Amino acid sequence: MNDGAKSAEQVSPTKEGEPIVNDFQIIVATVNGTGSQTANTVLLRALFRMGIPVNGKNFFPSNIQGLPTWFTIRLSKDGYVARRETSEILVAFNETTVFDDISKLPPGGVCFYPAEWEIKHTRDDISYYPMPVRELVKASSTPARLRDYVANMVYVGSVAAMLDIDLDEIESALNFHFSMKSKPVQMNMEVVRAAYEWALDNLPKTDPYRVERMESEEGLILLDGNSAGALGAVFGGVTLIAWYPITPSTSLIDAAREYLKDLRLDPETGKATYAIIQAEDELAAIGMVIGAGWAGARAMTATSGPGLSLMAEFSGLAYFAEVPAVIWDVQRVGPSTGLPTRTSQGDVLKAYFLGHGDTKHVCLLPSTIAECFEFGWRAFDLAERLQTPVFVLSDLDLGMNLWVSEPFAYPDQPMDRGKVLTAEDLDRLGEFARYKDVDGDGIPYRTLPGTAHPLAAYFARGTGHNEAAIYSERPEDWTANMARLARKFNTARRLVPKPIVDEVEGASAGLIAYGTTHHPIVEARDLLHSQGIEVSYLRLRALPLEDTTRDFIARHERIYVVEANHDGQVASLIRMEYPEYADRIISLAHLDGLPLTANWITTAFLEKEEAR
Amino acid sequence: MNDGAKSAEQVSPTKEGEPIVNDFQIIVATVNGTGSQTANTVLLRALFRMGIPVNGKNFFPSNIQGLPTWFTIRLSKDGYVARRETSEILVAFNETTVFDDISKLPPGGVCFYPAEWEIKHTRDDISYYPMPVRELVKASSTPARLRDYVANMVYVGSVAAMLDIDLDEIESALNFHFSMKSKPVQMNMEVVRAAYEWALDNLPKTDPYRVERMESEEGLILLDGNSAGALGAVFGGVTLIAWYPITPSTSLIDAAREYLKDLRLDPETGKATYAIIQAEDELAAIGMVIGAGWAGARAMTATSGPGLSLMAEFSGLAYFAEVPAVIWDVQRVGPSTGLPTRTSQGDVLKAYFLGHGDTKHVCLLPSTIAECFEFGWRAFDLAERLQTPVFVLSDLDLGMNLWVSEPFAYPDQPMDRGKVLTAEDLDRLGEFARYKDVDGDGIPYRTLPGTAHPLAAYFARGTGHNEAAIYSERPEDWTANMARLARKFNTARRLVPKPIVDEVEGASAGLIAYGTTHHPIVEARDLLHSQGIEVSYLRLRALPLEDTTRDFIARHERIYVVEANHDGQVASLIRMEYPEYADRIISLAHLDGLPLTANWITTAFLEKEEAR
Amino acid sequence: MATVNVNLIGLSREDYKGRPSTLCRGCGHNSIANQIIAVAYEMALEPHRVIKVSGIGCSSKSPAYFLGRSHGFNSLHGRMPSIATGATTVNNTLIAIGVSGDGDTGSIGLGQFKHLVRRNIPLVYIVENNGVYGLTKGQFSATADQGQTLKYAGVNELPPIDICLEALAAEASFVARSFAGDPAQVRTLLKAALSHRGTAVLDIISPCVTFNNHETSTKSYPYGKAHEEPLQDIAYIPYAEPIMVDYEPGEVQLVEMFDGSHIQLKKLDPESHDPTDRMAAIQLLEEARANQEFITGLIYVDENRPTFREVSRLIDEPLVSLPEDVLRPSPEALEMVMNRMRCC
Amino acid sequence: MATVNVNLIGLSREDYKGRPSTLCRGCGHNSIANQIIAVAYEMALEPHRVIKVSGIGCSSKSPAYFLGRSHGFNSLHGRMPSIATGATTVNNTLIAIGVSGDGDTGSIGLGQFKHLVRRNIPLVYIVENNGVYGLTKGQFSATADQGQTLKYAGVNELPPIDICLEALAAEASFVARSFAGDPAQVRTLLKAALSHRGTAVLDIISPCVTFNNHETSTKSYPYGKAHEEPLQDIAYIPYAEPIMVDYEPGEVQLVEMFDGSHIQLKKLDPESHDPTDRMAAIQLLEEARANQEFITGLIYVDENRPTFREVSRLIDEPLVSLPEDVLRPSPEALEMVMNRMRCC
Ligand SMILES: Cc1ncc(C[n+]2csc(CCOP(=O)(O)OP(=O)(O)O)c2C)c(N)n1
Ligand SMILES: Cc1ncc(C[n+]2csc(CCOP(=O)(O)OP(=O)(O)O)c2C)c(N)n1
Ligand code: SF4
Ligand code: SF4
Ligand SMILES: [Mg+2]
Ligand SMILES: [Mg+2]
Repeated sequence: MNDGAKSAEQVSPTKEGEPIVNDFQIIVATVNGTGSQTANTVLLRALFRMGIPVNGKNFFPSNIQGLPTWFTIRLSKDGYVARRETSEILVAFNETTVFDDISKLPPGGVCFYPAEWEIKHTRDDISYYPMPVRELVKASSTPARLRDYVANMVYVGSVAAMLDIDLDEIESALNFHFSMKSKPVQMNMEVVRAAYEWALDNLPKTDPYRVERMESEEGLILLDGNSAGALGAVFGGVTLIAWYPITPSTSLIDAAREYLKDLRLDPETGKATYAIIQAEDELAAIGMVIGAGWAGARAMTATSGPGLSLMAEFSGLAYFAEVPAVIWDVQRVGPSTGLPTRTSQGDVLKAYFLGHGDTKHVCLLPSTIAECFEFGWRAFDLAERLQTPVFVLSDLDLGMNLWVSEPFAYPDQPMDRGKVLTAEDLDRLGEFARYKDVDGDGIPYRTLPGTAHPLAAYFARGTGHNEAAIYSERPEDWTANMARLARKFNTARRLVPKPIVDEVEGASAGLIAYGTTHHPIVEARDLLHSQGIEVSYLRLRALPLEDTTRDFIARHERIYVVEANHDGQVASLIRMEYPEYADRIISLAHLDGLPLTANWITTAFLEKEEAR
Repeated sequence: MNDGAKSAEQVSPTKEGEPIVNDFQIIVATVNGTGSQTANTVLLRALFRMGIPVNGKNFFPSNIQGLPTWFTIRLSKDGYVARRETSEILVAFNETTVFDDISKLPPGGVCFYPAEWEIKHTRDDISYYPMPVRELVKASSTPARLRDYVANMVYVGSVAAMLDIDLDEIESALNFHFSMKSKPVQMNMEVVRAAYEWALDNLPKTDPYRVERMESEEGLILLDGNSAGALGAVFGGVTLIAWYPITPSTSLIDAAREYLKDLRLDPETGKATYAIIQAEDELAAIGMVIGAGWAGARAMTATSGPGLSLMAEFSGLAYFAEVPAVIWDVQRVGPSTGLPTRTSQGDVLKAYFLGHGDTKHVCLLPSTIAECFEFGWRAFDLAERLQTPVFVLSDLDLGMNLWVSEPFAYPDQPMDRGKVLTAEDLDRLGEFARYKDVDGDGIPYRTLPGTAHPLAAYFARGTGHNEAAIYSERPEDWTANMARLARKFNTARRLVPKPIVDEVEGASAGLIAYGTTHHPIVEARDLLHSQGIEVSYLRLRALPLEDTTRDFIARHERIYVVEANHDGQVASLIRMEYPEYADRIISLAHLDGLPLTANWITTAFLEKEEAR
Repeated sequence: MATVNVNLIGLSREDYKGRPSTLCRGCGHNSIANQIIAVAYEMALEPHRVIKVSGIGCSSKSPAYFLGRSHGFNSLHGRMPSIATGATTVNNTLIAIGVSGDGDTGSIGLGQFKHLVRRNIPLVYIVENNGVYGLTKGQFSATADQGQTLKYAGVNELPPIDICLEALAAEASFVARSFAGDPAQVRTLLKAALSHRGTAVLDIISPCVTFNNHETSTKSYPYGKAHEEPLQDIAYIPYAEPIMVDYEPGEVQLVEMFDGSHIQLKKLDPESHDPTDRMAAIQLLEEARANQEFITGLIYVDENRPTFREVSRLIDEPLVSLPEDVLRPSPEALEMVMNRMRCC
Repeated sequence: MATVNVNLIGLSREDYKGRPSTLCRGCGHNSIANQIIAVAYEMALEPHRVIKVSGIGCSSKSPAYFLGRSHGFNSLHGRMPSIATGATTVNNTLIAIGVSGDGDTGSIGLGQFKHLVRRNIPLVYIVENNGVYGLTKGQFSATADQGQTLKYAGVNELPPIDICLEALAAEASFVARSFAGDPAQVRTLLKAALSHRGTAVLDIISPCVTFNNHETSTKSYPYGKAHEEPLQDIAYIPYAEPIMVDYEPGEVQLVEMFDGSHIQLKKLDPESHDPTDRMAAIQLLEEARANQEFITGLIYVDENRPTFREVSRLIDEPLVSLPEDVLRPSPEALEMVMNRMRCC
């Protein structure tokens, strides 16, 4: 999980013997199912509480117990949160991968490992820190059955000692983790402290890495994107969630369930103002969402690749019958079942075109947990305004890892329920045709079932229809309706979140990225800058594309579209959409299941630039 | 169904009063479920037997009984078979549409109608031919219960009389239709003859249209594309068909059942050498095909849009686990349920990219029934050679209408079963890795279940795997496998049917089309030629694209991609694939459920050319 | 001025009609649509409170032909249950009528059907059961009798799926069977179903007049066997009158279908069958199956089983009516959540 | 040189093993995999004649862990039946073993399951039934007991789907239930299933050691209730030993599951149950359901029901073995067809 040595990745510039502070990466190698996630997030949270910009990433296998798993914690005083290929500090807690893990350490790296393994110190360019795990745990008051579990606290304590992590912050993090229940906190802290002290007493520090408190994180929050998206949905007034479990989207629904229980029970009766339905599969899940959307509720589902494929037919129905729906696709690696626990941006083209025939969808592309929150509520406004399914394309990296963010901003506008006619409206208007373009924006008016008016009813259908929603095979009706849908899609261009542009005067090359690829881009641009190379940058936040993007492309000679898939899907989309500029679009696409890195981006970029 | 008057469509150049021979179109307007299909195909077949180039198209509603339906028969001495917007001769047999039908006749047109309707002759620029339908039928020996049915024979006889269609050929056509059973032939002929004679005796001919025997059709055949495709599959050795009924693909399976019964029962036992399974839905249908393909059989399914959407997840599995499969998509109008009985080319992009993640598929694009036959067998060779699903994208127009063709050519090469290792091979090789690129073409070797060798077994899966087909989450394994699949896709480019190019020296504009859009293109080019405009033409026959297409584009300043969908799907694909030429790609896309016409294409082309 | 009969809420029968049917004349589905109109009129249902949901098929088209003043959703093949689940969960004031076919429910939609029943979604679920795929022209559906012969599809070698037994296995709270040609019984059961609290499964045998091309069907074509075959593949559909029966509880009635085949209907005698006894209901169906009989009437009912909405402990108000201030928590609530996630 | 025990065809037990299991230690699925290995060895199955097919889930992974010398196909969630149908139809010499989970079969795959059973596809169809979704971490599946509580998912309010009853309703020709912790019975039933001609449905209760976070489950964590909750959501999985039982026909056995809940197993007494009586089988399941018991043993068998291949009247030879000259008709045959279509 450390593809380090092979590339000349940036390492912090430092003089021999000088300490390296808040600018390195820790990797914890464990076996899954052993509870190391607690230890890792406690370490991460303690660092976060010390004000140090951090990002944690979990690389876990698609099984439940017994396979190798890695967790990286990047500390970056400069605030970079992208994955870094090299980790300087290894906590080797998995005997089956230990030699491989050690081999990936850079010179000067550090290896913590259980002393009882008695491994040979084959490398003389790294520091070895053996920890007497078994002894320390045995010596603690932990009951025998839980010893395996608290064993992880040994590395928490040892690492804290050697890197200078504040023990109080470790305790605070444990308190957070165990919701302030003192017994487990004490049990764990006992081991942390023992290991901490043992390390200070017994391990002479031979490495340069250490941490220092910073002020930069003041007021910030630490959360995963799935929780953020769920919270956004809750503040978007989500009313029905229908879903079918699938990694990595499941935790979005889990979080929604928790937040809803917390925030959306009726204060008087304690009853729910929302429904959550675990469907029998994804076809049913999206069907329920569409049924609820048709009936006037804000409804959503969350899924990943295989589920997205199963939603193809229903997505086309919702598009064509014009029913609002919100679909989160937390992307993992495909084709097919692929790598269920690895991240990708491989469904963009697929979601955009989901469904047979001439179907096209609005897609939102969050990069940060703040955008997960924002798009979480905004997706409903868009879906109801446009009367169409809206896809939110997150990914495993964003959804399941912990990210630092400014606190989320409360929605800056009231809920937009779109063009819904009430009985009073119908009285006033005296007529109603469900699919008529009254306003010229392609968006028709709808009525909800239950509207007490003789004019209210219409018959929703996936078959060809005229303005009155009556079945029609007339060529004119078909083309008129499709032309209106095209107008509506153009209206969507105006309504979706605009790209964010950071343009550099005189730069001839521009980067386009979206989603989590944003984070290594930020870092890559700085790296390029440090080499005197300036590139502009546009971050897409939604599909369909709109003029900002075209204009940005127009102003640059070469546009690099950076993305984490094999086929360069968004590069393809841009070429399709802007043929006049297609020849300046260069695809930098790479997918191996790990988030892209600044190193990969700069190398790929420079290679292409040099090859010109 | 006759969008005639509105456009300045080509009408045969003729002097006032001079006869117009073998160059006009008949439209029969009836109510569905009244048996008019027999009458129409008998007329069509009689004309075909007279050696006149004909094409029949059925425009039928998506229900079973009681709604308007139209049948056009185009006669073209020059051999054009595309839909023509104008029909000169109307057989008005549907009282609910008769006025609309009449209003669409061009000046000089003809209207046959049942005399008992006593309609007003509101137009003085057309010929009215009332036929005493009820009387003639009553006078015949047909039993009362069947009178409604034989009523259609009245127009067969009347039209034959007025246009000079040979009654012997009508009788031959009836014989063909009723498989030489004399009773129904006699019953129908009696009415035909009575109407024929009545018309000759009572209707003074006031129109210029007539037919004349030609020699051009000698040896040719008349068939629908679905039957042709089915026959191709039979000669391709299809072994398992699993399907779920859906218009317009059902008749492909029906035809396959008939041909298989005829040609592929074991002569000794009378038992089947093939299996046909009506599945419970499309998900199961393609699952069965993939199960059979994995086990080593040539297996196929046929479906249309909604079924295609439901096959998304399984198509991705077959792509990634590399299982041969043949999927016919007989396209109808989408999005969603759309217009189930209208034609389109709206699934091309969708089939090409079917499945989440970076999935891409080989697609064949037949234009003619001869290609339906050829691709019917060749699809299996490609699927087994490439170990991947192969989609054959036909359409309702091609699949369900009757087309004239040269007889089909017997497959010019033995069946290519691809890279399959037997027990003997394994003995010789001493090793086997399912997903290893031994030959550098990206195509690995496979073994079939049941191969009696300890090395033969492997574990097929949709999850990430290494060369030995073992589950792997290693980034290197993932990228190596995807790179091999990309190599394989490049191999596919070399193996799929090449485009057919008709290039005109010095032409600056080229047309690209595929499928049934070919037919109006042929005519449109002649029309343009007659105006002194020469355009080159490339007809795509498969995806992925290959160099012929690129080179063709490179040699022309403007490329018009003509297709029957809303979004210009293949134009988009070409822009994606050849960004260097994207700006010369102009999309001429139109979809209203009717086949494109030469008139629409030339008008659209000239508009764009003039707008330059 | 002619007087128009109106019901309790002042609506005429006309107000409950839909668009003109485009189904074949004589199709059982039309008869069922008419009974729905009659019952809705008689029960004085408020049209705006009714939703009509369906899948795809001739049967699934029929909601367009009744209750034109009610919202309808003609969705996807086999997927009506999920649409109904979504809509009724968010609006419990709606009276939901679902119409499906035997292909729609028994083949592609079997999974959704069973899971809807299991959830006891409040819905009158009508299966217009004709044993064939009407709209795609005569293939066997999963409810076709074993051994039955159709011209198009040959002999059906597979055992039929029994919609009622399937519903019972999924713990349905209301299961009834009827015959489209017995309007009185259809109306009675429809009324019962509309009064039921959860899912009411109504399996209605609904003959298809068109795919009447039984091998042995010489009767409808007096012209004799010689003509029969060729006359069939030509899409000629003779107009047919609907099949009608009238018989008493306890009786067995032999009905000739359009295709010349026969089905045996047996009307449940309320005296001898206790519809609250699940095991008895299953036994009844099993025995009927063995005797190739179709039991009609109310087979099983359990008025106590709670609906999905009830077990989900939702607020009484329909969720769609909740105002923004209920749906969107306050800024303070967000601040509270943020505080929990804060660094320091 | 150590002697290795070999079976009738000269293979050792080792030859029937698969790759090392990546399932949790103590998972019932591992135990079932071991019984499959044992039975295949004892029955001297030729590995190359066996195919292993599965859907997606912990259960569906397990074919990788047995019979490494047999072809396997780990397909899509809920879609194993269609893969099996395709493969066995074209090659009737194969012995097909399908492994699925309760989510895989009872939720997403219910339709395919029922239709496979209806077709009587020759396949040993094992449902490794744990009442939860293991691989996606502990949601209720459709077979979870009504009223059961799981930490993750709360209380299950829906009635369970009974795999055996569902199979019977679809006219299964072999239905049995067992318990992963009763290896002897599992082996016996596996042997019977492998000898059966059509679909043999084996519903095996197979405890999930990991999602053992029952509210009332204080037992596994002696540290007491106070710690229990926080210790659970941290993905720490204590190693567990498989649950094992041993009891006699006719007996009722109360088994404590990892989550502290109990299930009641009742072993069928062959003396008192006639497995060829369909109605008796249904009654048995219904009664067991009412008593919250799990009947184990052979519940129903019908050796006479023909398989899909049989009713389809296919040639005896496997279709995959047919040579090109059988598969591709001659040029003369094409000429004949062309002649029929010719103009003149
Ligand atoms: C996904 C999908 N597959 C296939 C079809 C084609 N189709 C339309 S209706 C139908 C069968 C309808 O049969 P049934 O439900 O019994 O209704 P009936 O017409 O007999 O009333 C089929 C297969 C479709 N519309 N969608
Ligand atoms: C289409 C699709 N949806 C969801 C998933 C995610 N998924 C994987 S396994 C599983 C459930 C497995 O449960 P079960 O079949 O009971 O097997 P178990 O793990 O309990 O043995 C789910 C929902 C998937 N792989 N594919
Ligand atoms: S085809 Fe059959 S089911 Fe369809 S409308 Fe006609 S009679 Fe009814
Ligand atoms: S999670 Fe449960 S079902 Fe999955 S391997 Fe572990 S114990 Fe078995
Ligand atoms: Mg039907
Ligand atoms: Mg399970």
